Amino acid sequence: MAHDSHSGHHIVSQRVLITVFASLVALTVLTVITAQFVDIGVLNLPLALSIAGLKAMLVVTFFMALKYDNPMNSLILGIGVICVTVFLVFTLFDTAFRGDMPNVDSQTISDTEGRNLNQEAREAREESAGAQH
Amino acid sequence: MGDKGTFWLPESGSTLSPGLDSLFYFTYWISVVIFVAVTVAVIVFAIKYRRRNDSDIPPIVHENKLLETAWIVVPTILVLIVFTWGFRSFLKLHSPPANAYEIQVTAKQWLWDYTYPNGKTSTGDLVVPVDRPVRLVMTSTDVLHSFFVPAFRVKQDVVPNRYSSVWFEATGQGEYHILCTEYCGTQHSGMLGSVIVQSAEDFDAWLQSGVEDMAPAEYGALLYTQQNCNVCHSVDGTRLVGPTLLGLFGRQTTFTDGTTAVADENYIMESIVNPMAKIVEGYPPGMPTIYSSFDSDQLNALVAFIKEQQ
Amino acid sequence: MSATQTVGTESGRSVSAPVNYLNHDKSIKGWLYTVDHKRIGLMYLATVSIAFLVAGLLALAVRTELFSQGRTIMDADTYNQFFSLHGIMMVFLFIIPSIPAALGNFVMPIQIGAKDVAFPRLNLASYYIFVIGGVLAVTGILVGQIDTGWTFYTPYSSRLGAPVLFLTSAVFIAGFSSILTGLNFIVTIHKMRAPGLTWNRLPLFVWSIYATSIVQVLATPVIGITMVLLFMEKALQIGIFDPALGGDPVLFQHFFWFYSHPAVYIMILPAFGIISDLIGTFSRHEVQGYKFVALSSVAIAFLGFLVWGHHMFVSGQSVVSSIIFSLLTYLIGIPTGVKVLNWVGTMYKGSISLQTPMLYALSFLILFTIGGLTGVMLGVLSVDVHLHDTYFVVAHFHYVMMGGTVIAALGGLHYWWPKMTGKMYNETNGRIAAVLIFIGFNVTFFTQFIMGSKGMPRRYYDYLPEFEIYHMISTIGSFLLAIGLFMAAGGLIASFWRGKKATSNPWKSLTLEWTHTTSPPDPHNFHHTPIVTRGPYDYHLAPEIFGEPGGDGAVVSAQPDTDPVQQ
Amino acid sequence: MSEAVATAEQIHGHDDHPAHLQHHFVTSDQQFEASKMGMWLFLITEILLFSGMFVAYTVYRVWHPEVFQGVSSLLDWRLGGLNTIVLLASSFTVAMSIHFAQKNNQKGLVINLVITLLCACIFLVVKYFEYTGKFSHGIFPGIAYHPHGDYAVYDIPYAGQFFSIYYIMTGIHGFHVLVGIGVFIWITIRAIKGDFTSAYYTPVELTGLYWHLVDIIWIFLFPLLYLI
Repeated sequence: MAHDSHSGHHIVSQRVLITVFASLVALTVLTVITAQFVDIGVLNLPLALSIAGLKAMLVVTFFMALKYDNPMNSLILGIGVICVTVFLVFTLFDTAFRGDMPNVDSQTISDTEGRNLNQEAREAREESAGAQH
Repeated sequence: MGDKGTFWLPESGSTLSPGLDSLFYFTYWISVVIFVAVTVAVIVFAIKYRRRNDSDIPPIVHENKLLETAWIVVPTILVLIVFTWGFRSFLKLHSPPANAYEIQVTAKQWLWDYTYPNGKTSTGDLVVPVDRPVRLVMTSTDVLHSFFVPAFRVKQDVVPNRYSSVWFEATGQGEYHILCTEYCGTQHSGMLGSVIVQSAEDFDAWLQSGVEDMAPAEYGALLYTQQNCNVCHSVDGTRLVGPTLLGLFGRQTTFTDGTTAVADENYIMESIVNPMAKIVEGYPPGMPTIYSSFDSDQLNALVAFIKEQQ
Repeated sequence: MSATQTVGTESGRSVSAPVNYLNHDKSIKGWLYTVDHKRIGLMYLATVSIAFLVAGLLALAVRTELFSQGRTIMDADTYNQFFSLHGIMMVFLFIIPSIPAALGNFVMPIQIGAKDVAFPRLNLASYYIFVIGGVLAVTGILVGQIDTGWTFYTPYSSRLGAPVLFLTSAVFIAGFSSILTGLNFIVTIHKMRAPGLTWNRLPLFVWSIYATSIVQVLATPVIGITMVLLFMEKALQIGIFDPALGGDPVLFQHFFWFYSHPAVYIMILPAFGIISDLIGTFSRHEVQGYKFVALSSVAIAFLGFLVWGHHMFVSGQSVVSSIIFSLLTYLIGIPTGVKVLNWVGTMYKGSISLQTPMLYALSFLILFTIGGLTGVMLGVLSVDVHLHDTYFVVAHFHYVMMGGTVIAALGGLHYWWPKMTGKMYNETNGRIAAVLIFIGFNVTFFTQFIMGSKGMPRRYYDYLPEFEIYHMISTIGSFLLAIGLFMAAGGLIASFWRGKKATSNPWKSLTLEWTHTTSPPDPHNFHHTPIVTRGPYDYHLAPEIFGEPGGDGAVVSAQPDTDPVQQ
Repeated sequence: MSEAVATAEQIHGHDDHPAHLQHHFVTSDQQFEASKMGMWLFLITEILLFSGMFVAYTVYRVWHPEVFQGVSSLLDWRLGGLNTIVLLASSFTVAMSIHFAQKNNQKGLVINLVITLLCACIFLVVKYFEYTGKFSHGIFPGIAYHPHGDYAVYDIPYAGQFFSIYYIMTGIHGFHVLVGIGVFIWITIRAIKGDFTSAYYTPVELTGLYWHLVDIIWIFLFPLLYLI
């Protein structure tokens, strides 16, 4: 067979697993502290996401043993991640650049369905006039 | 209106049409050339190289690198030309002149409402001046619709809770179709209207005119088409979404709750203003409540019109 | 050809009715619980044929209604439901599973020299999940009126009653089946190839199934989550897609087309594979630019994820977005165009036999070229503004989906029919049907290009008087097309009783399903795993097939239509 | 192909087939690799399934950043943090159980699987208390969002969207945890019966991969929903 690879059977040592677990817990604590108690303005979001990304990398590399696995599986994961990125970025090409028109004020919206919209939804719509733009 | 267009395209009625038509025909003729080349090759090869002997093994043909490269390079250049051209005219479609005359459009199932800057409104027929850029600011009250005037080559989805816009400058007086091209329910194909292009003077006169001097039944007939009553209620006895108006006045009508009534003026008025009050047996409770805002003149006119349908 | 010889002798000599996958276990249970990819393929074939028949009859009803202005045979609500159901069933229950799940399941494992797919039980599970999806869809249809079109645009769809819940669940579940099939095929192609069957010796059908599977795995989950969100929008009013609740209907369109544009490649890529195999076989020529045709399928699969916004040029998405999507759309046009050149080039100086499958392949070349070129026209930003949501678009995607995929599927079905059933269909009937389908199809849909560009919107129950003549011609064409399709189906079905027994290799093809298995194949495909020593279209290296000196041409008779097992 | 006399069976031999090897595979390794690749492919479909919700989250966050920042403080980061640690721990024990399976350590394998199972249950219990706590304050998804009492100040536009996304994301994630629990019960029973050895532990490996993905999804959900 073309793929008689034994790479899938690599045994990850206990020490590595414990170290990774400890780092993951440490990173969790770090992300809570930086997000809840340190205000660095617009940087909070990218920082939290970077920490999450780092944690995910650790899990993928060691717990899921991708480091020792058939590279094909890394490629599969990579393609999946690229696809998600494309989905996100290309949708944002639209939603983030739409604002050439102001939004409708809610008076023009009549509920032809006769649906029982409760008060907060109505307010939400009114707010949309200002907020969405 | 008639069929004044070319074989492929409808008549041209706006300043946007000629540019777009030449782009259409440019891509069209390139496509024709490519298509003919492929088809001729297929037919010629199929005849010329047909199998003559069952154990025939043809010689190996090495790929013609030059031909392949050409087949990649030439189409690439062509599509880049087409893209750039389309891109520029697309921007034009999205850049209304600053001095454009602005009309508000509201789409609902299944009609178009227009409000002019001076507060005048119309339904179905959009009256615009010739040789003057007009910008429509559109929204919908229910589901998605799409505003399409084939002769002007413009189309734009109309989205609830959001404004979208479209602009055009009509080049000739006349009447052009407005079609809805985003599926919106039962009478999607009946959601029609017309753009009526008038000279600047006629348009101004129309804008100032009232409806006071019309006879009630005449005004009612106008409302019947303008408000798209005709989409759901025929006057010739045909069964549409709602009951026909033919012979309605004085008819004994049975409702879904089992009661009956003779259709008189009050019943008709109630049915327009509060359509859910009595539902005629065998018909869905589908009439929109948007007509509750009719004033007494309009209601009288409609009742007078319906009375005449015998 | 020793392996072929082995198969022929071992399975056929001593017994009068040799064991094959059809006759080794004839019980109902033997079919319902089977994990044999060939039987599962046939079960898929039967199921999608039913879907095709129903959806096709709906199309005929729609065309009949449009024959004249105003009411012809049904009212507006019925018409709207009919065109919606036609679209939903054709897309989700027929075209998407047709070639990959039916023909792919049967042919692909044999073409790569495997005994079965990598996960046979998962394969059976996929089939039953698909059936559940189909049953749910039918339930939704019976429960109530679905008239959203196959695109389910919000807020129209999210305000519809209970039936939309059934339909979204059905699409979600059918999608799950599609994911599992794709996953199964990718692993099969990676891990189960016979010794010597390197990537550049894979038949192009396998390549195209591989590319299709990638799209199935990557795109289908998104329609899944879209359907979940649409379900929630209806059930809990979550306000993501419904503008009345603060949601954004255009966002729904992004979600929908992120799946549904790649889904177009799920539909058309397998057709590319079939056409490559057919043109190679019936021209007896190596497919020109084999590597390009193979790799461009995979490239198209990935590029297909970058262009979904070209369905939304007039939806109200940002101008920036439209421009980016338009440019990327052209990138995908170029490799597709080169494929057409390669197919035509394959015929050059070949030895062309115009048997039924080849007639379908040639139809495909012509129809798909029209479909592709009109696609380029629709990709032009400003021209699309005029053509969007008109019959021009309807005609375009029917040229691609029907003129492309369905025609290719018919070609493939005729090509592999002897292998699947062991019977030859009537060649004359097959050819007449192919020609009739070609004519009927063009009459039906070419007129739609004309009325579309003149401004006839799609999904219209009624229309303006100037379009009546086009609609009449189109409806007449659709009946011609239907006659052709029934003739083709009749010819295939009649072969069960009247067809001659098929030889193991009636077309003298070089791929493993022809050279190394009987017709129909053994339950385990091969008695011994074949070892592959040449490419799939190396006709010049296969003198044994054509009875030239040095080969044992007697193994496979030089005359088609004779019984292989009696040799 | 006249020279192609040899067949794959002759190369690989046909005799010593272990019990777990299915007939259509030639070697155990081929079967293991195929299963693992299949699992990875399944995992990316899961990633793409969640991607839709992440896109919805991003789009609405870009449109209404202040709303999302404001109402995310309604979620208790302590409970979210606790659940994060619980899931990380379970991921760790799954990795350990595979480690022990590879070393033929039956006891280590079972103990670690049981701990994983417990962690998964703890996660759902915490989630249950979070949900009921929110419900009691009228914090529901979408149109039903109507906080009262102390939370009435959070009755702001688009908060309903945030909680729609919150409930759907954590709900589907919770469903995955539930499925994971079911699979772990099955795996643990098989492990106790001694089905797994260093030569064959594919189900443990595959379940582990699935479980790690569930963990990774949560790693992203936690900061996005609870923290920022």
